[in-house]
Amino acid sequence: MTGQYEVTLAGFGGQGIMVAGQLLAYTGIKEGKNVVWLPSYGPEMRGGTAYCTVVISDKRIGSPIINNPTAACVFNRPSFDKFVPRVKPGGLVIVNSSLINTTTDRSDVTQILVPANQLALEAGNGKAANIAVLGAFVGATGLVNIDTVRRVIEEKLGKKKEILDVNLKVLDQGYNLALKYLGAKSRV
Amino acid sequence: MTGQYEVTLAGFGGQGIMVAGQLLAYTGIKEGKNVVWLPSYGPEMRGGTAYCTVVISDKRIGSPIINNPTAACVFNRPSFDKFVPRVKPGGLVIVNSSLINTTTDRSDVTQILVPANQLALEAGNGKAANIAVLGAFVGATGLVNIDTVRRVIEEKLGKKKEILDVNLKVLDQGYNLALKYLGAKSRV
Amino acid sequence: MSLDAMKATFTRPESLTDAVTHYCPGCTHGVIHRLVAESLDELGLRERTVGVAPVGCSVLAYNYFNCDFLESPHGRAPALATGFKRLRPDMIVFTYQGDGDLASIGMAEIVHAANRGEKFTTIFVNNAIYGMTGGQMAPTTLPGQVTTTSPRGRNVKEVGMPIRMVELLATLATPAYLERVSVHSPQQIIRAKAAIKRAFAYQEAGRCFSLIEVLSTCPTNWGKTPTEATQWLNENIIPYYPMRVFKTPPEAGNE
Amino acid sequence: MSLDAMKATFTRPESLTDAVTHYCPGCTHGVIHRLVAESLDELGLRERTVGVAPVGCSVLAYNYFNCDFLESPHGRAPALATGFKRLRPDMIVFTYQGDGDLASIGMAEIVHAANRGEKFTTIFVNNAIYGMTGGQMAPTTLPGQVTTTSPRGRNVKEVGMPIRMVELLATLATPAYLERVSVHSPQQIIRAKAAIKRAFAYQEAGRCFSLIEVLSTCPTNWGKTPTEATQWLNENIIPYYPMRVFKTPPEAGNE
Amino acid sequence: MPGVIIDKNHCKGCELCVKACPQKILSMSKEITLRGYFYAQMHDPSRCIGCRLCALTCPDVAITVHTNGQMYVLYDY
Amino acid sequence: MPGVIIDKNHCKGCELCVKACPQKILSMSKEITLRGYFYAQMHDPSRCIGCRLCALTCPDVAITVHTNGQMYVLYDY
Amino acid sequence: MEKVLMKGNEAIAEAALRAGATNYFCYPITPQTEVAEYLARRMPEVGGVFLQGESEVAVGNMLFGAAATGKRVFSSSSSPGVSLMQEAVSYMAGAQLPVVLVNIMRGGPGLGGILPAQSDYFQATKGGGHGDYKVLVLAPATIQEAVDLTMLAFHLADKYRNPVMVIGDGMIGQMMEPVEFPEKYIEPPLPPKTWAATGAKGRKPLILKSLFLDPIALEKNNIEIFKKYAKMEADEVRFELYKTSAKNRILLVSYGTMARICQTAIDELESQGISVGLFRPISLYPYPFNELRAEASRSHIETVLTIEMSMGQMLEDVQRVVGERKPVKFFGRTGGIVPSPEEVIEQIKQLLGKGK
Amino acid sequence: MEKVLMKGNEAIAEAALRAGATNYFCYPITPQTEVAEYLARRMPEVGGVFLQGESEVAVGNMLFGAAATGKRVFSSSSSPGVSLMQEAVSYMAGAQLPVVLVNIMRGGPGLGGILPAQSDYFQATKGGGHGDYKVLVLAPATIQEAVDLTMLAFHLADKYRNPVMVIGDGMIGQMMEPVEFPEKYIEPPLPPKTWAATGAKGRKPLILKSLFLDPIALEKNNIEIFKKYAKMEADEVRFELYKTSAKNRILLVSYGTMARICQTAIDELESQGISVGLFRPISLYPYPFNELRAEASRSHIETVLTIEMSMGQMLEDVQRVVGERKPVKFFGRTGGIVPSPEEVIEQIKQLLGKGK
Ligand SMILES: Cc1ncc(C[n+]2csc(CCOP(=O)(O)OP(=O)(O)O)c2C)c(N)n1
Ligand SMILES: Cc1ncc(C[n+]2csc(CCOP(=O)(O)OP(=O)(O)O)c2C)c(N)n1
Ligand code: SF4
Ligand code: SF4
Ligand code: SF4
Ligand code: SF4
Ligand code: SF4
Ligand code: SF4
Ligand SMILES: [Mg+2]
Ligand SMILES: [Mg+2]
Repeated sequence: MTGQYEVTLAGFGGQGIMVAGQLLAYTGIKEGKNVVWLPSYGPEMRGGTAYCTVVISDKRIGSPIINNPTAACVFNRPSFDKFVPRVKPGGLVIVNSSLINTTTDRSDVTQILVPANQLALEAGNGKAANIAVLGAFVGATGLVNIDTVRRVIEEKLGKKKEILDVNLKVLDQGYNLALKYLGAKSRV
Repeated sequence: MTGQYEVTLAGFGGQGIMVAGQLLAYTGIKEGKNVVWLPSYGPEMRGGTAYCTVVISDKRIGSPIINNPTAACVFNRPSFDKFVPRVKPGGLVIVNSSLINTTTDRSDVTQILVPANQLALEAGNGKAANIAVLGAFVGATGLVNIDTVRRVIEEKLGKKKEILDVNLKVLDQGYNLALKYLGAKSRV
Repeated sequence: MSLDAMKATFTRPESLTDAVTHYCPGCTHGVIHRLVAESLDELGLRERTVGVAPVGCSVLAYNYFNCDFLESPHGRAPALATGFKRLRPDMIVFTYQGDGDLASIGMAEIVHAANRGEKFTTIFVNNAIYGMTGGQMAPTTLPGQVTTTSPRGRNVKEVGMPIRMVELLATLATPAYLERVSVHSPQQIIRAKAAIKRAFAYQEAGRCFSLIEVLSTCPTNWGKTPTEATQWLNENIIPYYPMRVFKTPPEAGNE
Repeated sequence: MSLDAMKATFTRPESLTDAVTHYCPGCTHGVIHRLVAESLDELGLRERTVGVAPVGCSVLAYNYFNCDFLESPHGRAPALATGFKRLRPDMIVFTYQGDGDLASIGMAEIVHAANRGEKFTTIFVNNAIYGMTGGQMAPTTLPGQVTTTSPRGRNVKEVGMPIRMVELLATLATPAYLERVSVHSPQQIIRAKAAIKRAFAYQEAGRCFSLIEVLSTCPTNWGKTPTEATQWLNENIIPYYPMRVFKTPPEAGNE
Repeated sequence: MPGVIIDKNHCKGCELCVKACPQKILSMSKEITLRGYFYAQMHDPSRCIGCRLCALTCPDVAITVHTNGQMYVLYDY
Repeated sequence: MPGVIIDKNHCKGCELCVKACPQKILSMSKEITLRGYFYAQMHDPSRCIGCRLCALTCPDVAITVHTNGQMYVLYDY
Repeated sequence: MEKVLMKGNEAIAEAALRAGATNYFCYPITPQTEVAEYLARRMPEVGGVFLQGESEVAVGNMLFGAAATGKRVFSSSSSPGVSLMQEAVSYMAGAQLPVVLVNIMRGGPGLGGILPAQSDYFQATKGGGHGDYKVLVLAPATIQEAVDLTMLAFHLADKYRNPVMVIGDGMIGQMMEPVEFPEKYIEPPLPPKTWAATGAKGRKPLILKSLFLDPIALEKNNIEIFKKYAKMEADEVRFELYKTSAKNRILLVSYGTMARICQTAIDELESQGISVGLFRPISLYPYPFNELRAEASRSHIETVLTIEMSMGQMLEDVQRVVGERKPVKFFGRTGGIVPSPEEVIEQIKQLLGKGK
Repeated sequence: MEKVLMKGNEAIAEAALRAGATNYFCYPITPQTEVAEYLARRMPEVGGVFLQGESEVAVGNMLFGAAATGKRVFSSSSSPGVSLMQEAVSYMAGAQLPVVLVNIMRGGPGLGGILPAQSDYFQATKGGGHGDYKVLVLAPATIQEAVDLTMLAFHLADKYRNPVMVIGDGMIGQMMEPVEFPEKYIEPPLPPKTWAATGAKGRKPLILKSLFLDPIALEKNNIEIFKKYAKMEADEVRFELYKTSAKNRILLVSYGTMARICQTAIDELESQGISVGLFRPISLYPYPFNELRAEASRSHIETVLTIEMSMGQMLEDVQRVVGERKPVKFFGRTGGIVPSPEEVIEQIKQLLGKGK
């Protein structure tokens, strides 16, 4: 990948949005890229929507503020409504289909549906939904190497073995799901 | 009198310096003149020297700060040392000889010695020393009419009859003392 | 017959708006809001009441109460209330303050307002933590309690013991009504309601300054479920913060 | 044999400079300065002591004490002392504050410093008035007492009762040494000296926060002669401000 | 026969009412509200005694209590 | 025989020492100091008992007390 | 009405009362405490509210609460005390509350001294508090003007629903001059204060606040208050010219008491045949931008000399105004030292190459 | 040392520790509370002092007392909290005490909001407190720069015995970027702190104060501290140029995160064949006066466009600097709204007559 890639992750507070974004950012650094992680902050985080934006670039990163990201990963309905329309044409939208029972009719973006909560619950830890989406995002974009993501997850979330295993499992599931989905199609 | 006249009154806190200056200022207004009364203020007033400057003028008064007044009325030794040298050449110095046992050797100013505390004590109220000096000042300068000063004193210090009488008495004594002193000499 | 058609025995007080609060699930700020609103309703004060919102999670209280409101700088609500009430003694004024707001930055303002005997009412919501800013230590934080600025638990050797505000205010010689209550169970909520209503009654009568300290939960920053939080409050906070009336004004007349 | 040749049984303490103070004749600030200085001398603390001057008549204290000094914003001396002592626990730190400085604008700072148990000593000079600014009402001004901002005498219905600081601070759960003394007679001066010296001894031992409230005269703004002032203090101030030990730290060990 | 109405829009699923109800007839739904909460519901309306303890406890004033007259007044409020 | 030295420079004429002296042997001079105060002086040195109450009371530390040994210790200080 | 001799602090207090500001909150501080002492006596006579607060922090916030009633309210203080009110001032500007604050400035920084200074110009005119806001600032040069501007201040505060400051150096507070109060104080009509908190009776509840968590709303509020500032800049500029003439090669810029001292210097120089003019800003915010620029631009002016009792604060505004048009020079004394007319004359003569 | 991903607030905290500032006093406030939370954990590890004070007023004064020991000490806060420290800052400047204060700015005035803003520029650079004094102000644009400038701040504070501020908008506090800390922190030698209060042992007692009742003495103190400011203006000016070239017709002036957004806009325009340059002040006081004037004076520059997250504060300094040389235009958003690169591009195109 060349140039700059921006992704916004959004959902309810407590869905692991911020963590997923940070894991992506750490991965970027590991691969020697420039990264910026910018959270939404403040009281509205209580219950309301929480979101963060990750910018990954080969060049020096200018504005940390991204109104129109290359991609959006949305975990709940309010986030879907708020962020999907903002995605750049030609961009990517990853939808947590476990909680969002709708899809975008935008024809100028690639849309991938990931039953994240379901995958996570089946794997044995509802909290891992964010990792499933992260996997799908990496699969769809190839922005970073999935192995690097694994290493980062091992470093950052490796305390409890069982939890780690669940995370790595859903990561792969999300990743493969995205690859399967795109099939021949080149990555976005 | 034409133009502007400036007088500094100085002594220990408690010697009635401020009051004497204010009486003069009130008199000025009564006679339709422009006046400014500017006190020294602050902690150094405790015990230390207190002083105020009165500016009386027919014109609009500019600077309220007067470094070199036309006249100085000094009530104690520190004030004598501090202010006598500052008086304009050709100016006037009134010395409270009851507390100051020295005189200036400046030949370019008129000097009048007033045993103010003595006069006041004899008249029956040691606190009236300031009025004696005020009287002498008016006598020496004719800056304002002595009757106007009397009226002002009656208005401002007229509460207690006996005190008022003492004040008016020492006022006249100071006034006449100055007249006698100057004799033929024109007023300054 | 449908429920709606039946007689309603418990409904939303008129002094509360319909807004859904921004409070976290199970946060008892909401209960305390309701108790104040019910008191204003029952005493018929809403239309001449002005509330003063603090800086804290309840900063948005002005959106939830159906009366005029001022929004104060952090800790200064008693000063605003003083300024307002002195000019409009005919109106009812209350401040609604958290423990960081009142007991930390606002210590001087509450002590002096109480000591001057300002005739307003203060609802002091003590949840032993800074809620809005994300769980820092408050002057009221319990010994050993973990917060983001006391990660090893409050060390009383280093930062001293928790401050009991009503006890402190009770030493002032000026008449006042001071009581501590809690809202962690229905029984306590009923007692809390009585105290709050009594405080407003004293104010309406122009009797004295009144402050009701209400022990409250902060599930989010205590890291507990709402149910766990009420239990924790009961088992840990109440033993250090006794609930009782600390001061009442002398009988009208013999003041 | 000449007096100078004889043994001196009372001389100026080393911890005082030779400067003539700016205090009014008969102002007992001077006595209190001497008692602090004598205590530092007797405990041998001068060379490692830092004083914090308030804003008030004693703002120039730094000219009269023979030790390092900081000059604080009005009422904030306890905050300066906290900052200094936390970084240099090996040094001796004291604040010297008037009643306007400590009980009015500085209320929050002294309450919180005391509650944190900061290990410094506060000499609280209560003369029931704002001296330096020319005699305005203080939180400690007596009921009915005439000041330039209570020209008809303090009306407790309007501004409340005088604040008793040691009583207020004594409610805090954190250990401390708190005593109230007076300097209006030789006998009282002797007791005051003992209390002040004891406070510094506690600090040297790193035991606790200590505050000695010293009832003091302000002849100038009370409009009295120094002698009348000491009598007035005895007859009017002391009845409202009882002189005794309000709190002592637990015996070393069983803290 | 008394009963309660729980306002889905206000309920944040804190479960305090569930704990407060002496009849233990309140429980949490499996559905999630627009705000993302599992809301409270009554699973056995018939046993409600209209005591209002649930409503009293609800921090979000999501509960209103109704009765056709007969109700247990366990306390005055 | 004990006695006191009063420092004219420091004395502000407050008269507190005069009141404090049990022997009533202190009084104010008729002279005024440079600072404008009537200062304290001892009018009957012979009766001084060296008790230090005057010095203890002086707000301006203007008094030093001396003794050739014999002195009444009325209190410890 | 006949002239009375009054101390500036007392005249300001009396002026406020006559402008209908019968509500005053204060904390003592030299050199303005006489305002409080005067009102402690007068307020009960007029049935007003006098309250000494526990600190300037509290007083600033008592003003907030009091102003919320819609009644006229004010306070006075001096430099360090005014610093403690900055948070409250920022809040009141944000909540659009009218209040009048008098600052009788003393030497700084810190505790500094108690003698006259003009070193709070930045704080007053640029905003000592946080955020985007302005305070309307008036600077009297005489006690009579202090009276007139104080009364005006309350009108402007209500007109713009914004804090207004009257700033004077210690002399304005301490000196006595003859003053005249209008028999009856009349001012232009003002809109009813429908924004005041009077209880939600027969109307929706009303909120007086500066919190807008939604940035769109906060920006809207800021744009709204800056519309008012634009209006102030258009309508509320005040200044005075003294002996400006085509003969002048130097233009003095000075305000408050300092300007009077410049006047004395100008008169003296005139008697020596040297003609100099003075531009005296009376409103410091809004600053007489165009008016000063016009005066400075006159072809006969070679140098603009700014004179302040500070290390140079208004100087920055004068530099913005004059730009490269003319060299801008500065003379100032600080810490309570008041430049004498002689010093000013000396400065001018040096500029004219006539220095000793 | 390898790069670590850190939140700005935590990076600033860590930087301070590595600069030897193991003493921190604070009061929580969004969006900078992570500084406190990070240090609450770290300080015990390095044997430093961490204390949460009862208010910003107290914290400001704890800094005074702590700085008096001669050790490095700092605090951090956000806009309303910083307003409450203004009296203390004025005192510390007057008493010549070195301390570092970080302000992670949020929207104002009043309680305003918690989103990013740059509307405390006036307060920081002109002096929000009373009296004649200045604070050295540094404004980072990236987390790495926040680290470097924080460490520098302590050096400069000691060098000049003056308060130093590091100001950043909320993004500087909240965003995460990779940062690198120097293996071992080395700084130029500094004179021994003979002014520190360490006890009058073997030397005369020493006083740290801002009170000088004698105006001569107070003026002397002010002149002394202004000598230091003159030296700062000579030696401590910092700034960055971005893509300035003879092709540019427009010069942008912007600082902090806002400047990064301008850089993105500049890059985008470049790809569209439009060349624009940026002048980024890093030291806000001393302001890069001569340097900006030189850039603005270049013949190819037609317009200077100042862009801030405020209603226009640094603008006044740009106006002073540029004067009549070139027209000075302004674009800003406020209240927590961060202008997007698109908005900036739009502004520039309009100026170039290429607006939509
Ligand atoms: C002057 C100032 N300092 C700090 C803050 C940040 N702040 C907002 S709320 C808060 C504390 C709130 O805690 P508390 O008063 O206990 O209320 P709670 O949220 O717990 O109900 C703080 C420190 C602020 N807004 N203003
Ligand atoms: C912030 C601030 N507010 C007010 C003042 C003015 N001021 C100086 S001393 C003082 C009160 C002093 O009274 P107290 O503390 O009782 O000391 P005393 O003079 O009586 O010994 C005041 C209000 C100030 N210097 N700074
Ligand atoms: S943070 Fe705590 S106090 Fe604030 S709303 Fe949530 S639970 Fe309630
Ligand atoms: S004013 Fe009062 S307190 Fe101050 S020095 Fe004089 S007598 Fe003492
Ligand atoms: S009213 Fe009583 S019984 Fe009925 S649901 Fe509520 S708590 Fe249960
Ligand atoms: S108490 Fe209220 S908010 Fe909580 S679950 Fe029950 S109904 Fe919902
Ligand atoms: S020492 Fe005792 S006896 Fe002698 S003068 Fe002093 S007080 Fe009197
Ligand atoms: S007590 Fe001291 S100051 Fe007072 S008169 Fe006696 S010697 Fe003089
Ligand atoms: Mg709380
Ligand atoms: Mg006092």
